[in-house]
Amino acid sequence: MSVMTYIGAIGAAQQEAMSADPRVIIIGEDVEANVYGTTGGGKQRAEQGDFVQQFGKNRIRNTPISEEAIVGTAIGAAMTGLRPIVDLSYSSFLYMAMDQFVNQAAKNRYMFGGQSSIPVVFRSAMFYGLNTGAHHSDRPYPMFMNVPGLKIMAPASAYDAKGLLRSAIDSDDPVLTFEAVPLWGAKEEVPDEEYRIPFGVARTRREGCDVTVVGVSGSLPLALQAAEDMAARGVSCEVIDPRTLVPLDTGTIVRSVLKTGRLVIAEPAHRTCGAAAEIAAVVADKAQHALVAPIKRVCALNMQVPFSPALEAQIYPTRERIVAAIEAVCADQLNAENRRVG
Amino acid sequence: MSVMTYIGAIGAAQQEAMSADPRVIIIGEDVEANVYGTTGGGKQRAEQGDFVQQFGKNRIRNTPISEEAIVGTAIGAAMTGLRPIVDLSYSSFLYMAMDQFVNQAAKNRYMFGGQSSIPVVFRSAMFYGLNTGAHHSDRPYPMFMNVPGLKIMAPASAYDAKGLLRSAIDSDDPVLTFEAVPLWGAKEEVPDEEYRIPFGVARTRREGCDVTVVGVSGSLPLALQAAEDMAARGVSCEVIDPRTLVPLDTGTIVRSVLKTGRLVIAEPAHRTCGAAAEIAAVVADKAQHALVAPIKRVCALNMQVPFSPALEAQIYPTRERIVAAIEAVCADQLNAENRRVG
Amino acid sequence: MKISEKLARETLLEMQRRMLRIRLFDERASKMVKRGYIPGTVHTSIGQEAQVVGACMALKSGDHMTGNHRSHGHPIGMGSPLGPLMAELVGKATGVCKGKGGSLHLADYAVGSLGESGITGSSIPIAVGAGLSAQVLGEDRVALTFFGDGTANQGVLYESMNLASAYKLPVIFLCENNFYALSTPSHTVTGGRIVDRAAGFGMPGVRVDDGQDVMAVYDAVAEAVDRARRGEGPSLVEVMTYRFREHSEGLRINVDYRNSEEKQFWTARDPIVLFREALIAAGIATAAEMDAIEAEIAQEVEDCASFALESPDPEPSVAFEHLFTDAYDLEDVL
Amino acid sequence: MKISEKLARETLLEMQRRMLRIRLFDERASKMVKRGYIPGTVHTSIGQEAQVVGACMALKSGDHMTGNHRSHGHPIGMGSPLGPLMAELVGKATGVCKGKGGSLHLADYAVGSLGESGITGSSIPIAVGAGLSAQVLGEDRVALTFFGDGTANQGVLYESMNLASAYKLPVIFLCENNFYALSTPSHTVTGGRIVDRAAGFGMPGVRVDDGQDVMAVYDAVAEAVDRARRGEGPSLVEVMTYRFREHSEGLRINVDYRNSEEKQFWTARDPIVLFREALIAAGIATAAEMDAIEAEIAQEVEDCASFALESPDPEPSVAFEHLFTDAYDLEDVL
Ligand SMILES: Cc1ncc(C[n+]2csc(CCOP(=O)(O)OP(=O)(O)O)c2C)c(N)n1
Ligand SMILES: Cc1ncc(C[n+]2csc(CCOP(=O)(O)OP(=O)(O)O)c2C)c(N)n1
Ligand SMILES: [Mg+2]
Ligand SMILES: [Mg+2]
Repeated sequence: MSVMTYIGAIGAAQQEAMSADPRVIIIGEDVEANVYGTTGGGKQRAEQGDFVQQFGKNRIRNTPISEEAIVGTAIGAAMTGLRPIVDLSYSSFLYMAMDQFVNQAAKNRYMFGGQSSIPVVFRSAMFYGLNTGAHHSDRPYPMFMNVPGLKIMAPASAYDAKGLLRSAIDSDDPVLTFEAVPLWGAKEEVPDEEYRIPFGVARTRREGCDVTVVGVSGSLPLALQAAEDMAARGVSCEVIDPRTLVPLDTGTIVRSVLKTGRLVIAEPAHRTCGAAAEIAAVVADKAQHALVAPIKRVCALNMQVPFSPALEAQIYPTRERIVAAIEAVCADQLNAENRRVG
Repeated sequence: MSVMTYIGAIGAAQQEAMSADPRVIIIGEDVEANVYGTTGGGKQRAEQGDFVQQFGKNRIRNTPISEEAIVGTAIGAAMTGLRPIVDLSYSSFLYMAMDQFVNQAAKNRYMFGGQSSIPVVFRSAMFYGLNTGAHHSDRPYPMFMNVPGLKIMAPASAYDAKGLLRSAIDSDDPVLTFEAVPLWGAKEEVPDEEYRIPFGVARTRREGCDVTVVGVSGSLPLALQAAEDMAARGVSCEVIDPRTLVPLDTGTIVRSVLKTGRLVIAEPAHRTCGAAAEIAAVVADKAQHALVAPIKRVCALNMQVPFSPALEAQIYPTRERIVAAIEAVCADQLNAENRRVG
Repeated sequence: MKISEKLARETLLEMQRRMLRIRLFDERASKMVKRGYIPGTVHTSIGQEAQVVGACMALKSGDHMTGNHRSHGHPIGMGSPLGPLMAELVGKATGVCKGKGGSLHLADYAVGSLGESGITGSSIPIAVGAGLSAQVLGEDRVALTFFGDGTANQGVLYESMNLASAYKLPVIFLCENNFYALSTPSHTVTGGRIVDRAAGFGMPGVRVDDGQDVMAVYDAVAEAVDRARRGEGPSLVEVMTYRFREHSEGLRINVDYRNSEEKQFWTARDPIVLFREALIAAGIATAAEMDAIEAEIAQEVEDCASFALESPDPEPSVAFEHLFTDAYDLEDVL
Repeated sequence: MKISEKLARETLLEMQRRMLRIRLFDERASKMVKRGYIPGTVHTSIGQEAQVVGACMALKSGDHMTGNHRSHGHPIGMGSPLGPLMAELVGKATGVCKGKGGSLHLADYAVGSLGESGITGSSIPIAVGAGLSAQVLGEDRVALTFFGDGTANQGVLYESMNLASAYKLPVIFLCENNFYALSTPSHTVTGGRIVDRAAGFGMPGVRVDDGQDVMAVYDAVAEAVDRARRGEGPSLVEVMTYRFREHSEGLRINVDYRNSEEKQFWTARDPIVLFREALIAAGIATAAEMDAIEAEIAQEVEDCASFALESPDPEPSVAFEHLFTDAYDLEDVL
């Protein structure tokens, strides 16, 4: 085992995949210079040089600023023999290539009756909460969840990031990654040998019996902190990280709610039609009979992102907002606990 | 009162607005030739000629096939004195201009601290269920619901289409219309005098006490038919048309569920992260205590749209699928009814 | 018309065959739409056969092609068999895309056809990607993409041209300039000439003024293909042509956006008639031989229509296949 | 450098003032980022002042401008007061966007600045829209949009150029070619020359080879503006210039993508020094007068920094304003 940062894990997964398969290439703006830190050599950089030195300019491709053409080109290349990893940098830039995502990546195989397969990974990172203003802070994964045919990963830790990215690169279908920049520096123990984490399998980060708390991406660590706070107050939270949003492991979530009877969902995307809405809707269908309290969502407010640090923090889920939501659905236990303690 | 088709109502609303305000212009591909039938003169065509004859080429603007530039140009024009109606034809073409919708239309006013207002209407029509294949059949409104700053209307009848479109053109904020082409020919009585329907006010199309059925856009008439079927079987459905998706009149829906205890939502968009998910999530929060049955969604399957008529019909909600969902949540009453009848 | 001396007789006759296939297939499809056998609508390439076939015949096996909504000619030009194409238009299980694509979304990977696109412009970068994979993998193949004059105003084309040019990819951008985008005359919405846009993106631009001359189209595209194969990068070829029919079958536009002199001028320049006469004049084939070819193709088209009509509908469950390559939970779908 | 005889002395001095404002504002902002007073990062226009000011001064009151991520120079060039700009960078209530925009998203409608854009290319069609409203409403104004050489590879630019050209809109497309997009040398990702792209879209393209010469930029843009005002349509002006600093403040790129000879060549051509010398040589102002101007601007920048730092933070509730123009239910938001 070694300790790795989330961003280091992404670089390491890319390096392993590039070494394993000559059809894997990396294409994107400024990938040669490794501006975003994921196309360097990780630990081995000193010995092996950066990705350009290791893999050559034929496989590490700087592009013009042309997101739509980059995405379309990667799709076409994937249909004809390559396995591209496209580095789109900020998730906010995905809009530029929306047509290619929806009409080509997602529909191609289906519409041509299975003739094509499209093994391509579109990496992007959500730079939110970092005072970069409205244009650079988006967390647009819910849009893509509404498009059948795209797989989506949104890891919340280094271990998951590395294992899921390897599976994504192995996949013969288009995969979008939504990385959480606020977690880029977070460290975790990671096996030294290569490993893969399957899509569609949630990770239960903490077991509990009073309330199920689902945390997506950057909201997962906050959910764990909130669970800690609540444990001190006698409320036992089960914290689940879905890890992949398409496919979504609804089974694990539903089973948990059948046990706890309560659900809080936290995520960094806007509330309306977000992943939390989907999870709430699934549970309100499959586990309604077990619910003993309202389902609470703790999402980014339905607002654009203001620049000023005096304003921005209000927009996203916080440990406190998650605690408040848990309090709201566990009012009974808390009252009982208060009586016991008081 | 006169009887009008849904598409006729749209044309009529445009004509009224163009006559009332010289700042209103129509811009889009092939709008001069009125290919899609909404820039003709409606009933008055014979007397007054088509829109080009009535309003001139300065205000009826054919464009190149350049959705991104068209949308951006309309936004810029709206910021500087015009009130454009952009005819984007198929809703499937919106993806081409995604950056302009999200990063300019939705964010501009917010990010510049209220300096701009952007009175622009983006019209598009959902041509689904008409065997046009995967590229032309999309119902992508949920994506836009996830973007704060865009208003969205999705009328299900001629009366609503006309009144909402007038309000949309009056609005100083960007509005997207999602018109249901399967309803273009549907007729309704419409007042002869000008009228406007406010955004954010649902229309209860049928009152009932056993189950609330929300029908979005083209699914609304199917919901009404299903309600009819269920009435014959002793189940009383309250059928609600939200009419606008942003703002969404959750109050009317929640109040109805507080009364009925049951909820079925039907919509033509894909299920994951759709409008139905949002409505389900709101109700599972605000009316959970009143729910006596699971919330059921009847949406387009999470699949792309196949071309063959032998395949396509399976994808969208039908009267039968809505009936089945109502049956599922009203199993108790139906059993009681069966016992009574039987 | 000058018949190229470089081309074998069989190749020349195959050109005429493919043009005839497009013509008769599209005429047939048009009838089948009107009679309700084909759902939706179709966009024919009638009148534009020389432009399509001249371009496709300049490619060789292993090369790739992407197309647009005017979609039948392209795969036919690449040599795709007619039966599965027509069955696709009708929506049958035997369709080239199993009935899931339809007229707008034909693809036949077996002949290098990577897909037509209902969304104009959307398939252009796909061809650039085929060029990129050829370059990275060191494979000797090129990719050609067809788009219209209207689509030449979509930004993705210039992003694609620039990317292909910067990387020197083996790609041919082929603009089918039929002077109109639906009801909109090109010159009213287009600044400058399309062919002149190539230079600013660092590639040659060639305009074929007589796109009804299949030899002229072939020569221009063959030169661009040679250049691409030599590793010298992409080219833009603009071909001036005309569609003889309405934008799509059944569409009625009340505005007279194409006047009758113009229509007459162009229909008098029928590419199939012109090539037939040129072949006969050059002594490549006799009138009787050409008649025989026409009869042969007419039969092929008859057969493809029968095949399509007699084929079974797809099983309903086919709607739930091909979303992903691996097995998925139908719960997630239904 | 040749000083234009058409320009009044006061205009010439105002040019130098605006260049100085940009330089000193950006130097100050850069320091404030490093010390943590400005959150996030900023992109300076240091070295590119002539290109910015030459263009803005060719506009007049009532005209519109949109810009990009290299964002402070543009509104300063349009004459926006410095205090609210700096307060915006710091995120204060007195910011020109009330603290909601930040460095990347400055806008000052009072001087015709319709907004900078963090998304490259995104604000280009906004300027076309300002041109369209001018044309439809018959108002005598033009719109100019700034974008970089890297952004010149985004499709939206060509859609916008084409639309403006087809409609003959009063728009100036101004490419700030500083030879790099972040770490990427322009020539490695660009096919052809940007200026040459104008012709294919039916508009004049002019390249200012010495973009450090504010007179040369002014002349080229003024001609494009005249043309636009005469109703003859848009122009593309490409200005060759250089950024003296890193892409954004604090960014460290480990690759040596700009060598030191190149840097030296350009920093020797400091536009502010060149113009100062030219003004003195032409007898427009004395060295002492120029010194006084420099001191005046230095004080302005001092004052704007104090104003920014002393201003209050925005009230938290400001985060919930300006989503829509009409009242909305906070329930929908929270
Ligand atoms: C992105 C997009 N915008 C608009 C359309 C609608 N549309 C289909 S074909 C067409 C005209 C295309 O003109 P051109 O590219 O010249 O091709 P042609 O039909 O003349 O062969 C239009 C506007 C579309 N399919 N996709
Ligand atoms: C759509 C989009 N893609 C990528 C970026 C990231 N980005 C910001 S500035 C920049 C380089 C821009 O280069 P250029 O247009 O030449 O302007 P310069 O910075 O040189 O002034 C890039 C790639 C972005 N902001 N928006
Ligand atoms: Mg055309
Ligand atoms: Mg640059």
